[in-house]
Amino acid sequence: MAVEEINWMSGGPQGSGVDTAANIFGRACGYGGLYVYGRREYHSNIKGLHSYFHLRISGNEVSANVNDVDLLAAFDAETVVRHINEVVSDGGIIVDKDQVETKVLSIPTLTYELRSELRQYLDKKGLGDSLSDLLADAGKSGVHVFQVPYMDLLKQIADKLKIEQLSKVTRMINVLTIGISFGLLDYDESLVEKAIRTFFAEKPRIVDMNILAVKTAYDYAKQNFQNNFGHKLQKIEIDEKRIFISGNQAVALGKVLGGCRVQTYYPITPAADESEYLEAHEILKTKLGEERGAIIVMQTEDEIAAINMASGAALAGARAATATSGPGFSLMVEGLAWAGNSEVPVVITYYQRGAPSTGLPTRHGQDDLRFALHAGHGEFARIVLASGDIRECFYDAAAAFNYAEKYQMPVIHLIDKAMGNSSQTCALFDSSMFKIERGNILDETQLIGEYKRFKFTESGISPRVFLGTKNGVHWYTGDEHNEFGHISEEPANRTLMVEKRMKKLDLIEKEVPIEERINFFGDKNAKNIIVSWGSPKGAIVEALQKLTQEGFNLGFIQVRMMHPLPKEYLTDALQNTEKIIDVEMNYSGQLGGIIREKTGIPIGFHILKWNGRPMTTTEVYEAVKLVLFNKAPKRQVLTYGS
Amino acid sequence: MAVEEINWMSGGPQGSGVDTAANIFGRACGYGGLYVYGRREYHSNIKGLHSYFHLRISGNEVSANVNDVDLLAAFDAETVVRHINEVVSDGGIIVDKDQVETKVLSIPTLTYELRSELRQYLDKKGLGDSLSDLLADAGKSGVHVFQVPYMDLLKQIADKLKIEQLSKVTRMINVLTIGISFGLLDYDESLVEKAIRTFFAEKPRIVDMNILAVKTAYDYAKQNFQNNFGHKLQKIEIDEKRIFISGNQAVALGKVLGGCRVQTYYPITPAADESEYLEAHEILKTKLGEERGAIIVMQTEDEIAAINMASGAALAGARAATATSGPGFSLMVEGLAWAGNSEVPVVITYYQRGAPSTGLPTRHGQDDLRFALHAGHGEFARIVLASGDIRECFYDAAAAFNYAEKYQMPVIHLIDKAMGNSSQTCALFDSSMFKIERGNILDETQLIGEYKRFKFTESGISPRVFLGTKNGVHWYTGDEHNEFGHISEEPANRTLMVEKRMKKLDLIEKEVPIEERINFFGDKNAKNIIVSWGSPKGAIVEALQKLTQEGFNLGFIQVRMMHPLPKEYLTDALQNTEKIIDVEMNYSGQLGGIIREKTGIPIGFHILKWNGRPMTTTEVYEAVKLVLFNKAPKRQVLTYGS
Amino acid sequence: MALKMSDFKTDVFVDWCPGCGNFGILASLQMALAELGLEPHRVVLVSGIGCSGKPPHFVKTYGVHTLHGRTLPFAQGIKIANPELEVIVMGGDGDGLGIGAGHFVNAGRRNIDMTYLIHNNAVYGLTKGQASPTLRLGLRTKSLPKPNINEAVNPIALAIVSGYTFVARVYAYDTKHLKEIIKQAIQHKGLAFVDILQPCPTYNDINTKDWYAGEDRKDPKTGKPMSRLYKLEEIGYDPLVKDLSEDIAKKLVAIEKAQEWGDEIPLGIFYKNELVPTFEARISQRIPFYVANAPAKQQISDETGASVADLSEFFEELKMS
Amino acid sequence: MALKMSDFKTDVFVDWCPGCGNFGILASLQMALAELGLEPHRVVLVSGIGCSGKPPHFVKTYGVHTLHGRTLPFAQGIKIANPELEVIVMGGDGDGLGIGAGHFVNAGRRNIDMTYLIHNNAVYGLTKGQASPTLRLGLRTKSLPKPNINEAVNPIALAIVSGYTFVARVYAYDTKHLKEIIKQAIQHKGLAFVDILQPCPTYNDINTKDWYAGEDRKDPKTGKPMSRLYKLEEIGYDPLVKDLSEDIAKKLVAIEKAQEWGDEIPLGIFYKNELVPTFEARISQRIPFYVANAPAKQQISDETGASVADLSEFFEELKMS
Ligand SMILES: Cc1ncc(C[n+]2csc(CCOP(=O)(O)OP(=O)(O)O)c2C)c(N)n1
Ligand SMILES: Cc1ncc(C[n+]2csc(CCOP(=O)(O)OP(=O)(O)O)c2C)c(N)n1
Ligand code: SF4
Ligand code: SF4
Ligand SMILES: [Mg+2]
Ligand SMILES: [Mg+2]
Repeated sequence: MAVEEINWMSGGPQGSGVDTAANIFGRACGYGGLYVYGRREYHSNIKGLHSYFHLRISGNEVSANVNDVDLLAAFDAETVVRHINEVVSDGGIIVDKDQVETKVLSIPTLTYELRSELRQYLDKKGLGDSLSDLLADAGKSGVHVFQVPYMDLLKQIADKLKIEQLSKVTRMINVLTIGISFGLLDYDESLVEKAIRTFFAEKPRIVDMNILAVKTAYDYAKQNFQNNFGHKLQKIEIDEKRIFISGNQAVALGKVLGGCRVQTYYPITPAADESEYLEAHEILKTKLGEERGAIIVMQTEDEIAAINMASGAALAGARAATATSGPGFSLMVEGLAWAGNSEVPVVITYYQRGAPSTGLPTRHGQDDLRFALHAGHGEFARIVLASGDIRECFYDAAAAFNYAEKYQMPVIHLIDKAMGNSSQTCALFDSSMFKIERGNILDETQLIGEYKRFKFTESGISPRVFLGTKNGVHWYTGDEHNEFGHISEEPANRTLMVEKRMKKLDLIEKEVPIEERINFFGDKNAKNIIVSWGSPKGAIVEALQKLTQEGFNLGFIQVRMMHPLPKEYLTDALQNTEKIIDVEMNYSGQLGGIIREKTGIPIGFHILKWNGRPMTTTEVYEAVKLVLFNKAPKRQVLTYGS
Repeated sequence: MAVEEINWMSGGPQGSGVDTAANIFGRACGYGGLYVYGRREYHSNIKGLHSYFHLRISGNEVSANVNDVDLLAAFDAETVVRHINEVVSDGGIIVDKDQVETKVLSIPTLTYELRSELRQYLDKKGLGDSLSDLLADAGKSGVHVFQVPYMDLLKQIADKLKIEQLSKVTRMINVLTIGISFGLLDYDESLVEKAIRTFFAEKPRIVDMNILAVKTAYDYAKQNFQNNFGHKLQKIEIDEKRIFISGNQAVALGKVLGGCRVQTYYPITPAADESEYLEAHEILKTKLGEERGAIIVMQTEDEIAAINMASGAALAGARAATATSGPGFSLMVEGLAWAGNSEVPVVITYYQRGAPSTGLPTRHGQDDLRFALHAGHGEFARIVLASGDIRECFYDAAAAFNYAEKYQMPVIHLIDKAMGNSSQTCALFDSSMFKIERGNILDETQLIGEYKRFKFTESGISPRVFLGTKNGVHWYTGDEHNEFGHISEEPANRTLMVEKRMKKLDLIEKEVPIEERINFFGDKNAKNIIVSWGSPKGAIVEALQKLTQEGFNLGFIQVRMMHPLPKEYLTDALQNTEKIIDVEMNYSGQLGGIIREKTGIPIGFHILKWNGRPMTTTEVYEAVKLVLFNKAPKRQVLTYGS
Repeated sequence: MALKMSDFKTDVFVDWCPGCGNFGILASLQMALAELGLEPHRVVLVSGIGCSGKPPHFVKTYGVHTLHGRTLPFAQGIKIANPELEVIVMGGDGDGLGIGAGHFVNAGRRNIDMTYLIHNNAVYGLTKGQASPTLRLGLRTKSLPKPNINEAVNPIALAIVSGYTFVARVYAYDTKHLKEIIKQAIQHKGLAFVDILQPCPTYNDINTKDWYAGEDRKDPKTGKPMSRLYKLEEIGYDPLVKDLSEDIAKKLVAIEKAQEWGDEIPLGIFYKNELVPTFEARISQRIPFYVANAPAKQQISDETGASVADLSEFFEELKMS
Repeated sequence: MALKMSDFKTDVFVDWCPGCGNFGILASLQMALAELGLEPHRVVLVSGIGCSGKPPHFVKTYGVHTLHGRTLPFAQGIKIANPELEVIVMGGDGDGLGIGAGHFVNAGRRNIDMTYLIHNNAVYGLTKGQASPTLRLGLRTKSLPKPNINEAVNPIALAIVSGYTFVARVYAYDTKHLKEIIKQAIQHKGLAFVDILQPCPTYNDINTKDWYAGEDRKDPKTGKPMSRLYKLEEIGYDPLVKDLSEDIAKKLVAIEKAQEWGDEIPLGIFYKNELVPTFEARISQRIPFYVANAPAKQQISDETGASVADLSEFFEELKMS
């Protein structure tokens, strides 16, 4: 499948339809048998500040961006200013003809620091301060500029539709840029129409308007920019069933598969979409027939209520989860420790974002690993999982409940903004292999005589009984307790009870297959090994493929179970490695620290990034290559992104 | 000063005057020139459950217990049952004559698990189930039992005082046991009277009653138990000025010295005593004259309010702190991250106790080191200090404010229950060397032109301005921000701003003298080195002295600045060490893990304990000795305590 | 076989101070459960942290002793997952109205069918007597270093404003009345709140048993103490909202009554309204089988262990073809 | 020199949606500050997280943009440390009455002399339109997947019950009235609360500008819309407590008025009472020099850097000789 890979970026003010454009564009490509990966970037703002979507279209499955933009579809001047330097030398920029004379330093939404940077840049390059100056400069290095009279086209459309107020159609600038884009890329127009039809399925009038807009723009491009643009996009025939799905949705589906019946949440970016999606689908279709499945989604007054309500539901016997991000998780910490102490199988989906504090609420980061590991006073057993891509989000979300119930402990499922808010096409998820394992649960018929909820056992696991079960009356408390669950301050009981809880971690080490705890890519005997976790996976895997093709000897360990860390595996795998390269989206190389803590093995090289934008294949490729060429410092800091 | 060391234990139901007895006993010893260390143990209960005080009296300064009890002063049968096996073979037990026939298995306050244990014990030993059976058994191994008719003595006292209701004097069982104890120990009675006079200073009637009670009991002992008991206590003459102080009080005094002006808190054991003590002394005496100093102690609605209110006060320019323990700190985590992000100099005094969750609210533990290090989503600079004894509590509490203001970051001061609730005599604190260092603060006169609160500087530290200062208007936000403090999501600014905050940790590494970060004891070139932190210090230092006297080659690194960890020092000190012995009051050896993470050096031996009771000199001595004799497993778990 | 109070007792030592009002609350609750014939396994007692947090250990029903201030979230989670359970929440005044005030207010908005009892002793008992949110401004109970600097919150008024549909006050030592009110609270359809005036002889030396009994104000004629407590039912007070149109008026009267304190302290039901739909009724509108097939009761896997979930409709929405 | 509104403007782009009610609030606040002649450095604006959390960046006074729901604790800390500062708190309805409800209630008990403005738009704006605690039961604003399942909290009633001593409601687009009320709130001695009805054109498609203006209910005679809003002062409502004996009555009337909604929505001051001592007054009783020598202003070290603390009295109590 030698389809050309296209990197398309669409940008404009938040609220002006960037998401819609990207979604329609992506669908249109997907309908043509292409794989799509799309990353959404937006400010913590509802309307007006800059947002964009960076789409990668390829014949192969992709789950990361590269640095390139082949075609930039700008709704406004700011988009051009912010992204012009990302456009490749034979790439193109679609821009509003009426805005090319914009004085770029006067764009009101620019931040102080961007304005200063821009001023310096213009000075250094000796450029004028109009958008046209910037465009002309780009033109010199081969970038094609496609000036489109957005307003004229909209007027034509309005006329055709007999709409008098132009303001009623200005929302369609986004679809115009799609039409132009596909015109330039010479893509099958009917697929775009199909995308519009499904996207606006419930609004036939909107469908018609948008199809007209796309057509108008498509034709405009064909007529005006004939043969001017070198990149083309071709559809291909495929058999496979595919879906176009975001990380948020994948987690939600995983929870449904996993049997989640109560989900609590307090709104927070980028986690809330998952809960809202679940709520919208609260009545679940099941194989058992009608009226057999429903998930209760509770919006709580805060995250403290969210975790504790979920724990309550779990004690009653429902599979229960909550979803949040950093600030919310911070508030859940006390409840987490209660769940740890009381051995509650509760699942917390933790969407990391730029931190600390409110940080970068809508931007990416992987700063919270250590926090997830150590959150909560005292020592108690927990499992921390980290998915590496959208597909893993789905499977891990389901598996989390199995771990939680089998080992009777809270499970923290780490996602991050780059996964949660990105979308990609992938083959339909196969859930046929997944089995629900609820662990050791006793029902009424199995309860005869004295029942001890926290019975001391060899493995540390005590048979569990749901609240409300006949003959199973028992107690929970956040205090240290005896086997019945009553408060106990006796030193001997304390020594045993802590051990009981903690040794379940050893059991996990023994029982959970290593394939569920790590993924290995590349050469098992490689001298150079990358270690990483979470969303850099996509970029690393691609970089690894490229570097392997170039003849480098490289392996990649993606850690998926962050706690308990598969330390024996890591010791074996890393102890004779020449170069260990830790790739993470944080300042201190947290996974690297944990590996050293648990194995003693020092990390030779760190490739780190914390600017709020995910790693790209390009960056990782280049940074790793520097290491392999012995040209890298011990610590490389990546900075790509806008 | 060859004074005999005496270990005295006094026990009875919570609320029956155990504290008072211990305090009077301790003072009486203190007035006799002796050093006292006293550990308080009590249930999370107000009245009725067992509590005790374990006092060590010595000619030398002491800050730990040993396993022995030389004289057990029991108010009730339960005290005997719980502690009988701790009494040394020539020791004594003071017991109520009327209670010796108590059926021990029927004592209502025994927990299920203690009752089971006791039943087994009696069976195994073939003992009857009366207290007298246990006492007789102890008598066989040389323990002296002093049966005292508490009620008869009280009646005599009531008669003398012409009090008709016996219930009005039963509260004085505690002082009776003191009288008996000192009679047996042959100690100067006048010092006991003095102790009573100062302890009840404001209640002359109570003074008289208690003095009469002590006298009566003292005489009773003299008459009835003449020469029966081998341990004696002698006063000595001293010059030094000494105080008898608890950890809670020492922290409070340190805060006053350090210039704290706002303290917020929400009640919690074992932290609340500190705040209440401060509130009781809110108007402060200063060298500046009248009406110049006062500390505002705010009881808040929860710990979330406590930390954020303290941060608010700190921004306004007051030195501000809060004090809590595990559950409360869990709730402060979000506020901590805000303070980290906004570079707020706020001090959090963190009293660790048995965890997780409510855990053992009134018992000891050191489980929260990792949590203190990583609490809060995201990465931000913080300092974590850990005091090793009551004296250090004082100095560190003051120094914490200097660190906080100089480096503009939150400081977490780790104490623990064993320190907070223990009391000891020590030489008057010398605060003459302490200087207040507020760091880089600009006032109105220094503010000309544009002020940037978060100005990028070489060191990462930006000059600070208090809210309300003329010409200094600026902004704070938990969002990532630019130099002015306005929200910024720009990637370049983000990369720099994270680095600005984090590199202050490097500055600390450079600037803070190593003497403030670690204490070293023993032989600098020792082949065997103990590492530890916090309250095990006392026991370790004593064990080290003993082992050194026995000819072993041993050193002890007490880490005081847990973060940033003095890793270079540790690497130097530990890399050629034969045996590294990590001693900690937690399950996983957290400091050991951190040392390995930061230095790569593996920890050879762990001596751990988590039963809620502090380590004793005896235990540490024995466990370390096993290591030195190559007879120890890699992990020894200590369990002494009742 | 009829249940007896003793069927609800455990072996755990009840470790409250002698004379503590909590003994009355515990006994009344056990009596109420027995009289209502609630089988122990159908009841879940949820408590917070404080002296008032300990009852679950003394009562032989399911017990969940949670975190300080977090009773309501836990309890709501339990009830939502299994609405068949009789969920009874108990906690301190500090627990419910200090650290837990946010949940207190927001639980009212849901009206989940549960019962919430607050042990109101005006102090933080278990942490040794600090001022609780119900201690009045300027008072100085035994262990306060200074007089209380905050105004008191009014639990009854707060509950009414927050949407609780059954709001009552009782006195811990009047176990018969207390038991009756607890029974009614449990039987109420909706979220019931009971403010229990609970003397704490150890730390609250102001609102003591004697004070409530009026030992300090003897009738000059009879020489007998004049109790500060009286019952609303005795003055013909009618708390029941029979029609939504009278709701506001009934609320206002209740709030007004709730201001009485000092020499005249009303006990009894201040407000009761069963016309507000419970959470269970609201959610059943969306999910008609919610109660019949509650979250905790749903079958989630088949015999082979496979999930019963059928994701086809989701995939249909997401499909790329 | 007199201050102008522009003296309170920063260069930061105001990034609210077109037509957002917040613009009115911002402008009114800036006007109020200018008219009160408050020098920018004497004012501290404290906000939470939400669309309503952003104003500090737009106003040239000290600004502290805190955490979601935690405005009041931060603000109280600032004010306690330096009572000379004019502390103005602003936040969302979710911020203040959802996650922040516990602080909301407990701040009322302290009556610290500050001003608290809630931007009441009945949605969680910045997280894309979920139901806030002021959205009424059964309503379904634009982005809700299902109708709201919770009752609304009543901010006015809650504030009154919680002890706020100045309680008002205004409308975001009535900037003149809003400005006047803000001025009075700032000048009030004690904790002032202002509930600002703030249309959110993006997510709240129910309580819109048109809805408030009554565009959907035109007077059959004139054909003109009949506004749903009216002013309490226009009906001769008197919110001021002139004597503590009338306090309860005034509170009850205010709570009653606060129940009006729908076709008749009162604006203006519901309740005002300056007879309740402020926190500053209360603490000054204990520490007479509190205001004159406030915590943030005290000198803590001498020229040599030595602490000014004199610990001798502490040591005296603890001494062992
Ligand atoms: C988060 C947290 N903060 C503080 C505490 C300490 N604490 C234990 S009991 C208690 C107060 C109890 O007072 P109240 O709720 O009135 O109950 P009471 O003991 O009076 O019945 C507090 C603050 C805690 N357990 N958790
Ligand atoms: C602890 C925490 N939880 C959740 C969030 C996410 N969050 C940001 S804004 C917001 C809601 C804002 O709603 P509201 O307070 O009504 O303010 P508005 O945006 O409507 O002005 C939430 C929940 C957060 N920042 N912190
Ligand atoms: S402290 Fe008070 S509330 Fe607690 S048990 Fe004792 S008397 Fe009861
Ligand atoms: S989302 Fe609503 S509240 Fe937020 S800025 Fe837009 S209109 Fe205003
Ligand atoms: Mg209480
Ligand atoms: Mg809002």
